Amino acid sequence: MGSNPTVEMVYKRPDTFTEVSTHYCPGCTHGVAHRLVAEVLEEMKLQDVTIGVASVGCSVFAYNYFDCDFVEAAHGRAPAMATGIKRVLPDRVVFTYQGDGDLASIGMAEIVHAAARGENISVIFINNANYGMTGGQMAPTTLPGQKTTSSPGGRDIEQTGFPIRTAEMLATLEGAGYIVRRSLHDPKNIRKAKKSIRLAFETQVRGLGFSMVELLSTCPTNWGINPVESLHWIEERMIPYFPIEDFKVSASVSQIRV
Amino acid sequence: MGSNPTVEMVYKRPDTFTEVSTHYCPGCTHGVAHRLVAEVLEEMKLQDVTIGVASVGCSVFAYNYFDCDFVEAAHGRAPAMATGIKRVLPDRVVFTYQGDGDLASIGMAEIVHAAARGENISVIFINNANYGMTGGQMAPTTLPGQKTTSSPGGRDIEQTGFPIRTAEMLATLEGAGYIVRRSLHDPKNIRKAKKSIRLAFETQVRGLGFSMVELLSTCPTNWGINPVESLHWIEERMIPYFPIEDFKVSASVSQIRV
Amino acid sequence: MPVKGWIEVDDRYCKGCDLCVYACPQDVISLDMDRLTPKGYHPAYLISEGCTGCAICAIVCPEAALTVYREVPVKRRKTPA
Amino acid sequence: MPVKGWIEVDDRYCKGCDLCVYACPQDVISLDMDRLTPKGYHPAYLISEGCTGCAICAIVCPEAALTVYREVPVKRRKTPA
Amino acid sequence: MQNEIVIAGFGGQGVLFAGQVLAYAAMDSDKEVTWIPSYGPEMRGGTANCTVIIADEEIGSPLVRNPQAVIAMNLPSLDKYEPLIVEDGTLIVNKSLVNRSIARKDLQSVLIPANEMAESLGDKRLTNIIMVGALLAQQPVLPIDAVENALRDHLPERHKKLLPLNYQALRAGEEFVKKELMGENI
Amino acid sequence: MQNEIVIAGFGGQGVLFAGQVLAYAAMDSDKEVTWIPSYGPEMRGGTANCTVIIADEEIGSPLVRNPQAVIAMNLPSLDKYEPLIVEDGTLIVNKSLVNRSIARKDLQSVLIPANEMAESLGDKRLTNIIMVGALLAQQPVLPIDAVENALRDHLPERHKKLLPLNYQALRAGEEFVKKELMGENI
Amino acid sequence: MTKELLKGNEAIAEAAVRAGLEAYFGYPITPQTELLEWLSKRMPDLGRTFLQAESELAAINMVYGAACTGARVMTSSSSPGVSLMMEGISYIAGTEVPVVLVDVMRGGPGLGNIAPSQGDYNQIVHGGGHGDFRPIVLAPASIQESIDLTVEAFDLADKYRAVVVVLVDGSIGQMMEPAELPPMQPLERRDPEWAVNGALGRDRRILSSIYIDPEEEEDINVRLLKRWNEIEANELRYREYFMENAELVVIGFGTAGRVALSAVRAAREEGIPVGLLRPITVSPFPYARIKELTNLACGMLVVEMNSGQMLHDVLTAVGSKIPVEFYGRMGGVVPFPDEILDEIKRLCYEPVAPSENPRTSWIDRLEHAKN
Amino acid sequence: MTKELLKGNEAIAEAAVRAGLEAYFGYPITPQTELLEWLSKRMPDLGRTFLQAESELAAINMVYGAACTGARVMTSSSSPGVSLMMEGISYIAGTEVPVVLVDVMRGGPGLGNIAPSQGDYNQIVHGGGHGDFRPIVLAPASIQESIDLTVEAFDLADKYRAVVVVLVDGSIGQMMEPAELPPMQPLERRDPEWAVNGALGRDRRILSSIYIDPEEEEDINVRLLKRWNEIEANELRYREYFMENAELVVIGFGTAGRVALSAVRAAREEGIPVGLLRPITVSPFPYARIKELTNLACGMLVVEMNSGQMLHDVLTAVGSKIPVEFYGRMGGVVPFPDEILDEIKRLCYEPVAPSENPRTSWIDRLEHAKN
Ligand SMILES: Cc1ncc(C[n+]2csc(CCOP(=O)(O)OP(=O)(O)O)c2C)c(N)n1
Ligand SMILES: Cc1ncc(C[n+]2csc(CCOP(=O)(O)OP(=O)(O)O)c2C)c(N)n1
Ligand code: SF4
Ligand code: SF4
Ligand code: SF4
Ligand code: SF4
Repeated sequence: MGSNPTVEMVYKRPDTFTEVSTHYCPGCTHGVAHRLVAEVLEEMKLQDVTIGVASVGCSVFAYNYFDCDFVEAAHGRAPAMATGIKRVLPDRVVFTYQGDGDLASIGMAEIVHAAARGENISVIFINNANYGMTGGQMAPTTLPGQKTTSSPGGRDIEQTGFPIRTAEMLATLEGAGYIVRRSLHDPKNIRKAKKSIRLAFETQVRGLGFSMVELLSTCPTNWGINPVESLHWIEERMIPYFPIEDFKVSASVSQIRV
Repeated sequence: MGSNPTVEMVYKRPDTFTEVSTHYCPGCTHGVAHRLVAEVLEEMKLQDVTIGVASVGCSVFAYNYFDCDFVEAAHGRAPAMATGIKRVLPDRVVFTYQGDGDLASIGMAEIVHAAARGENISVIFINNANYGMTGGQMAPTTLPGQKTTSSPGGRDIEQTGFPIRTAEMLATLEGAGYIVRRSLHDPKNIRKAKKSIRLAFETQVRGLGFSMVELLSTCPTNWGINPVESLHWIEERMIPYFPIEDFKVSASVSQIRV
Repeated sequence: MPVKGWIEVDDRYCKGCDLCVYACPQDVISLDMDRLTPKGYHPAYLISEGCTGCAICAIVCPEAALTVYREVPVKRRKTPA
Repeated sequence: MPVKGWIEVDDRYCKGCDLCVYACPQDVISLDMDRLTPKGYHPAYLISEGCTGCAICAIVCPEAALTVYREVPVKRRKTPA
Repeated sequence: MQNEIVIAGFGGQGVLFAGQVLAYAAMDSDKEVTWIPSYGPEMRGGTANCTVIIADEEIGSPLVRNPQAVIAMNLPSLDKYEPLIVEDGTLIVNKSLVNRSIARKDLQSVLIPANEMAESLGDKRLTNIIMVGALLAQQPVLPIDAVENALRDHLPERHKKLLPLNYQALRAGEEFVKKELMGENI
Repeated sequence: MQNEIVIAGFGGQGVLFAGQVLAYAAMDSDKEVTWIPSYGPEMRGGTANCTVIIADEEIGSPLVRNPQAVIAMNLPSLDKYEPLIVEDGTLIVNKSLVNRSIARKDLQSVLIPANEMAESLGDKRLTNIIMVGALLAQQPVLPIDAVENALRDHLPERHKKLLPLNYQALRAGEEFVKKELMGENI
Repeated sequence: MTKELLKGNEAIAEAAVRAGLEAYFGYPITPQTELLEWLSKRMPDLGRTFLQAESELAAINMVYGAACTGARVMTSSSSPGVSLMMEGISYIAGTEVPVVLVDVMRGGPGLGNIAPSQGDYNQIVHGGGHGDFRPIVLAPASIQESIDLTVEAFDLADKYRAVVVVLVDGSIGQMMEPAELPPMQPLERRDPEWAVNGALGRDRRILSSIYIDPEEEEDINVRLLKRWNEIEANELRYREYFMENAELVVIGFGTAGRVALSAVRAAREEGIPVGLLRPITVSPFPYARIKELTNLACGMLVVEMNSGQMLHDVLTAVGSKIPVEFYGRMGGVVPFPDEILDEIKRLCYEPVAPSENPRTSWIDRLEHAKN
Repeated sequence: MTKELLKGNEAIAEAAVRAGLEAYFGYPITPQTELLEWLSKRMPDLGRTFLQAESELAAINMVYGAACTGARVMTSSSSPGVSLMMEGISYIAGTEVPVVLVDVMRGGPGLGNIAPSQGDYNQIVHGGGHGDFRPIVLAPASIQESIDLTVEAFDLADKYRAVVVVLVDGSIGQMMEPAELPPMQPLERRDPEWAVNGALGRDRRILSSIYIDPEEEEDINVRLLKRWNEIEANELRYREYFMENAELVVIGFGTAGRVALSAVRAAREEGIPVGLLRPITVSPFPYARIKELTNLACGMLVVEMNSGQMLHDVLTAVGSKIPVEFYGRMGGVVPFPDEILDEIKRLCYEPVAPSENPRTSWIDRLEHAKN
């Protein structure tokens, strides 16, 4: 039995991306996170109603890559800025894209209160266990013993405590509708991550409150290992401390089928 | 069988208190919290090695009442200031005394990070469901529907979310050695509260990490009811939302016998 | 026969908040409507016999205004039968 | 006979990070050491037959530099027996 | 021409409202007026003062060191303000809470048992208005009916039923002083 | 008297270290010296430049618009700096990564196949030192042995074993230029 | 046109509402709190946005976000809270979006107290926030002026895409005066060509304060400076009293200005030829007018409720042409008219050396007066 | 005495260590980060306190607390981070405890960029933080000076119980120069009479910035002002170059000052009679010396890496006596010597009207130059 084949395009760069090459280091999974958000915006046709809030970190230039309206927040204040936008434009979709220094260190008060208020925004939270942009200093997510440029002897938990499990902590707040942790270290997990980003935006579109997807992401440059080794580092070092789980899926969010 | 009686003093004002009348409104249980801390400092003979950190709130003048060294922090920053002191004087006992606006609103980042670092300080956290000093505005702890001067229609959870259960949230952090909630609304609970304050200081003295006692406290003036009714209000309104529980008692802390 | 006790109220601190009055299990504390403290409050005082020196009033007092005393019977050594 | 597929790599975006190379289940992607992209990287390329168009490379690509194609056999309508 | 009135007492005596009533009356009489609560160290409770300035031209400072008239609702207020009043100024004292006579002889002063009068009118809360009535009798900075209208228009809703009583209080204060001036209150 | 040298290339070519070696040598020869990496828009990767100024008197600006000498490690650097060099200035170009000749005729310029030479010495990382040697031959801002001592004293520990090779590289660069000047490199 | 007896904080809040305030974000602080409390009732009643932020830091960044949508937005605070807004204000200025900030100043530094002060002049007019930008600063001295300038603040903010500060002290916040409120402006949804509100049917827009290329950042700075020159040319406001043939000129803004008015009036009644200049915009500052006055007057007296912050600007304008003296009260103390009157008299009788630093001599006098 | 080739940020950090730094609290930010990184290794090795704070806000309040114990403490940041410290700085000033702050300035406003700038001059010298207080501000122009002034900063902070700021721009932070580090000072535990460190065998002590009674707060303000007069009298520092018979005086601090030096030297070589004044303390500011110079020179040129912030202070000193012109680059652009040389020449040939605002003409020239 023969068959004369036709060609199908299995994957193409989403239209919600601009034709700009990113400034990210080769193999940095910030790029994967960007792509997933772009794909979700495209699938949900949200491009024209979405306002992104870039934060201060390596993703500071995120606004260059997404083909939708964008603002750039002060370090750590993206949730406050997003709140200001969402409150005056409740029918728009507002998301922040923040690193772990931005969200879990300087911006801790703003993220906790945005979640507590049940602020109807979506947060993409990149956990790469260090401050990338400034050259790899210790972050609240840096692992015990991990060497960084500001913990040259390795993170000393006696002096600086244990890493903060942000998703777990925020999940204790009533206002949170959807809070999960995902990872970008292999295709299976990337697929899961995309599904969760989709759910986060669905949560917002349905007005079901605060949503956040924490993504374990690589920083080959500052980790000092190559991009492929970095994926293993996530799997072997990060995931044991930062489990890939759903921490808060409110009753109404759990109804959503995508 | 007769007996010729002698006189015993069952209770007297602790020496760790100065001979200054407080500025608190009549019946405000800030005073009870002060007394308990003073009693614990006396029992543990810590007066000479203790440095208190007052915060900005009705307790802003706390330094007038305790007969030990004291500093006055900026609004919300008491944990940071206490950290600065404790790091250079690790053998001193350092405690902060903060209201719910101070600790759970503007000071959220500082308290979360002090707890996450396992900063070896003790925090007395007064939860009176509003901002007392500035005239009874809404606090992160204000109950749903509760009328305050900045939520005249009653706290609208749609707009401002649910109250933050601070103790529960901070208990998710590794660095926390001892975190409990107590209440000051009746003798039994006051006794429990004192025991917990004692434990908090014991935790610090033994270097077992961050300790915090959240205390449900009255604000008759801004609640607009008399001191006695205020006690009932704690029992009937606050406790159902803010349960009196131990949220974190680390293994080593649970060994402590007082 | 119950233990005998009594309280002293320090007028410099008492603010007549009523908490001790409400807490006293023997109902022997009241606010003195005929007196004003230097700060202008009606202070608490012991209205009658019956205080057992349980110090519950002191435990609830926000101003540490109370001192509580109690008579303790001195046990006599039993004489052998 | 497995489905036939192929990829296109956009040199404007590819940074030669090796992630697709490592991810490709068929091991048919490699970095082209003889070519440099405008940004100065060795871009990925399809080294041989055997790509199934599974698009796993595209899923891991941080730069959205890949387009993936596949041949689909057109099913012929069954003729009644 | 400018009138400066300080009303002082402790919280709960209606000091601030008494001042506002004067301010409303002045406004309705097309005068320039300022009302300002005075700042003291204490953040709550304790003493409560306000300064009301009534003038024909733009008012500069809302506060003055030496007011022309003072209503002292209690002893501390009397002690604080008696020395500050301008020479030959006016001083209205709530006799009910003051156990001393007035030291300065230059002042036009009245001691009035406002608490007792208020209670005899049936409501302690009228004390402040009685004092205002007395002030206006002693120093007619404003026509008394302007103050009546101010009360009518600005008494908090929940107290509207007390309006007639307030009128009475105002007149009572006025009467008392008039009699006093005629030397009848002996 | 002041010498201004710009060393430009892309990250990984040892541009910043080459500049520091000159700076150390200058310091050890009791000269005034400044070393400054130049700021570009890009926060990481891409091009890397530094400016070294060597002088006898206190140095003012650590940056100059028109340097006296430039070491261009790649084409973009050549394109950027060739026009900026002072008249009759010095230009050392890494021929290995440059496919064009030098446009300006006034310059004292050398094209040197540094990559190939480095590889023939057995280590690509020596390219930068070869270029330094060439510069010193072309414009003797510092005695070459001062640079050798600088290498000896300041080569990062982990590279100490490469010291002899670095000496060779320095001399190789110097030799190449000397020959060039004598027209021998044909 | 009916006047009402209005409290400063509430008058400013209601004026903002009527000027079309769409969103307010703020945090309680004495002596500004009544403003927030008023809006906590008013805004929801009107279906507009009121949100008590978790801090001033959050408030200024919420306002920043809301402003990026083109909405009319405002926040308010008092000195310590305003200090926390400095980074945000710099971002807003760098992003060129319109924001109105009300600062009801209190005594400092630090926690200080809650009494009226003008100690934020420098922070607001000159220094606050990193980088080169200048906010427009309006300094009303009465409740009516507070209302009028609040309304104007929004128009100026929109016109120049700038931060506009309404700078008052605690006594104006707490004081009551008869004043007339403006009519309610209908809310129209603004969509300025720069607003970020969803790229529906248009190219996407970006609002940010990053210009990673210094040359580009410099262009922005130049644009801001040229806009500032326009502002200086068009928006200068001040008021003069008794200036005809004045030989001594008193200069003061806000409450200090109106206290000075009492003193100047009293002095005139005694036949002393003194006038008053009250800057209404302290930024832009009436440099030119003050320079002019140096040709008419033979001396100046600057009065402030701080240690002489505006004094610096007056000195810049005066140069060394005529002597300038200073009288200030600090830490929450409001001067009485008689203090200023005494200063005026002193200046008329004892001559002052233009050279010496006015602050030094003042401090001696003040200390002497206090003991 | 051996010199080493040192990078600015690291030199400052090591100088602080040797000056007896007991505790450092800070947060990463370019172009200051190497300073923090250096201390993250050094301090623990020496058994001293290094802590990376969760933010600049936390850092300044940690430093505040540590300073209250009498310890030698420091924090450092760059422009946006420094803006976040304003409330804390005001508290520290109001509490009168010694703190050293290093500000490595970058281009702004807002997020701006990471290139060198002097845009924080106003925020640090004049305005930052509410209330009346003045920090001592040291502005080194070389690595050696950065080291020496950092050491001095600690002594000045202790001496005056004040905030001392070491104000440099990113290029000084990144540059390397030969310099000599001071010897290691032994750490002695300080116990000044005001320090809060446990009331063992003494009466308790309180450190706070509240003075709820305005009169009392005013007394504090007076005390701070009198202390400031002392500082102005004792701690003024500046350096002059080629000043003999200079007809034109160039004024610039930090990097702008040393770039100007190149230009002035070049001008002198061409026989142009120009000198340079480089303020080393920008607060206190050399008002008197500049006033003096107006008697010798016939014109001044202020050079800054901002829009003319120090210019304001120079104008205050000069009055209208001689013309003052301005040349600045902004947003992270560092001027080259030739730009300043051109300005010097222009001033020698075309005369300038003293009246006009120097900023306006400069902006026109700059714009013209850029296009
Ligand atoms: C107020 C302020 N403080 C500090 C900085 C410097 N800074 C820029 S990015 C960054 C950390 C970014 O790390 P993270 O949020 O983890 O994002 P990543 O770069 O790792 O993606 C810091 C501290 C700043 N720009 N502003
Ligand atoms: C930066 C700053 N913002 C706001 C204030 C005003 N303020 C003083 S106390 C207070 C709230 C206190 O409430 P809480 O912490 O609950 O303590 P309580 O008075 O209820 O005991 C506020 C907002 C301030 N002093 N500083
Ligand atoms: S520094 Fe790290 S996080 Fe930043 S772009 Fe490079 S790899 Fe990614
Ligand atoms: S206002 Fe409330 S919290 Fe404050 S003292 Fe009074 S009762 Fe206590
Ligand atoms: S509880 Fe204390 S303060 Fe209250 S009435 Fe009793 S004695 Fe007085
Ligand atoms: S994953 Fe993408 S960027 Fe990386 S090599 Fe493959 S195609 Fe290039």
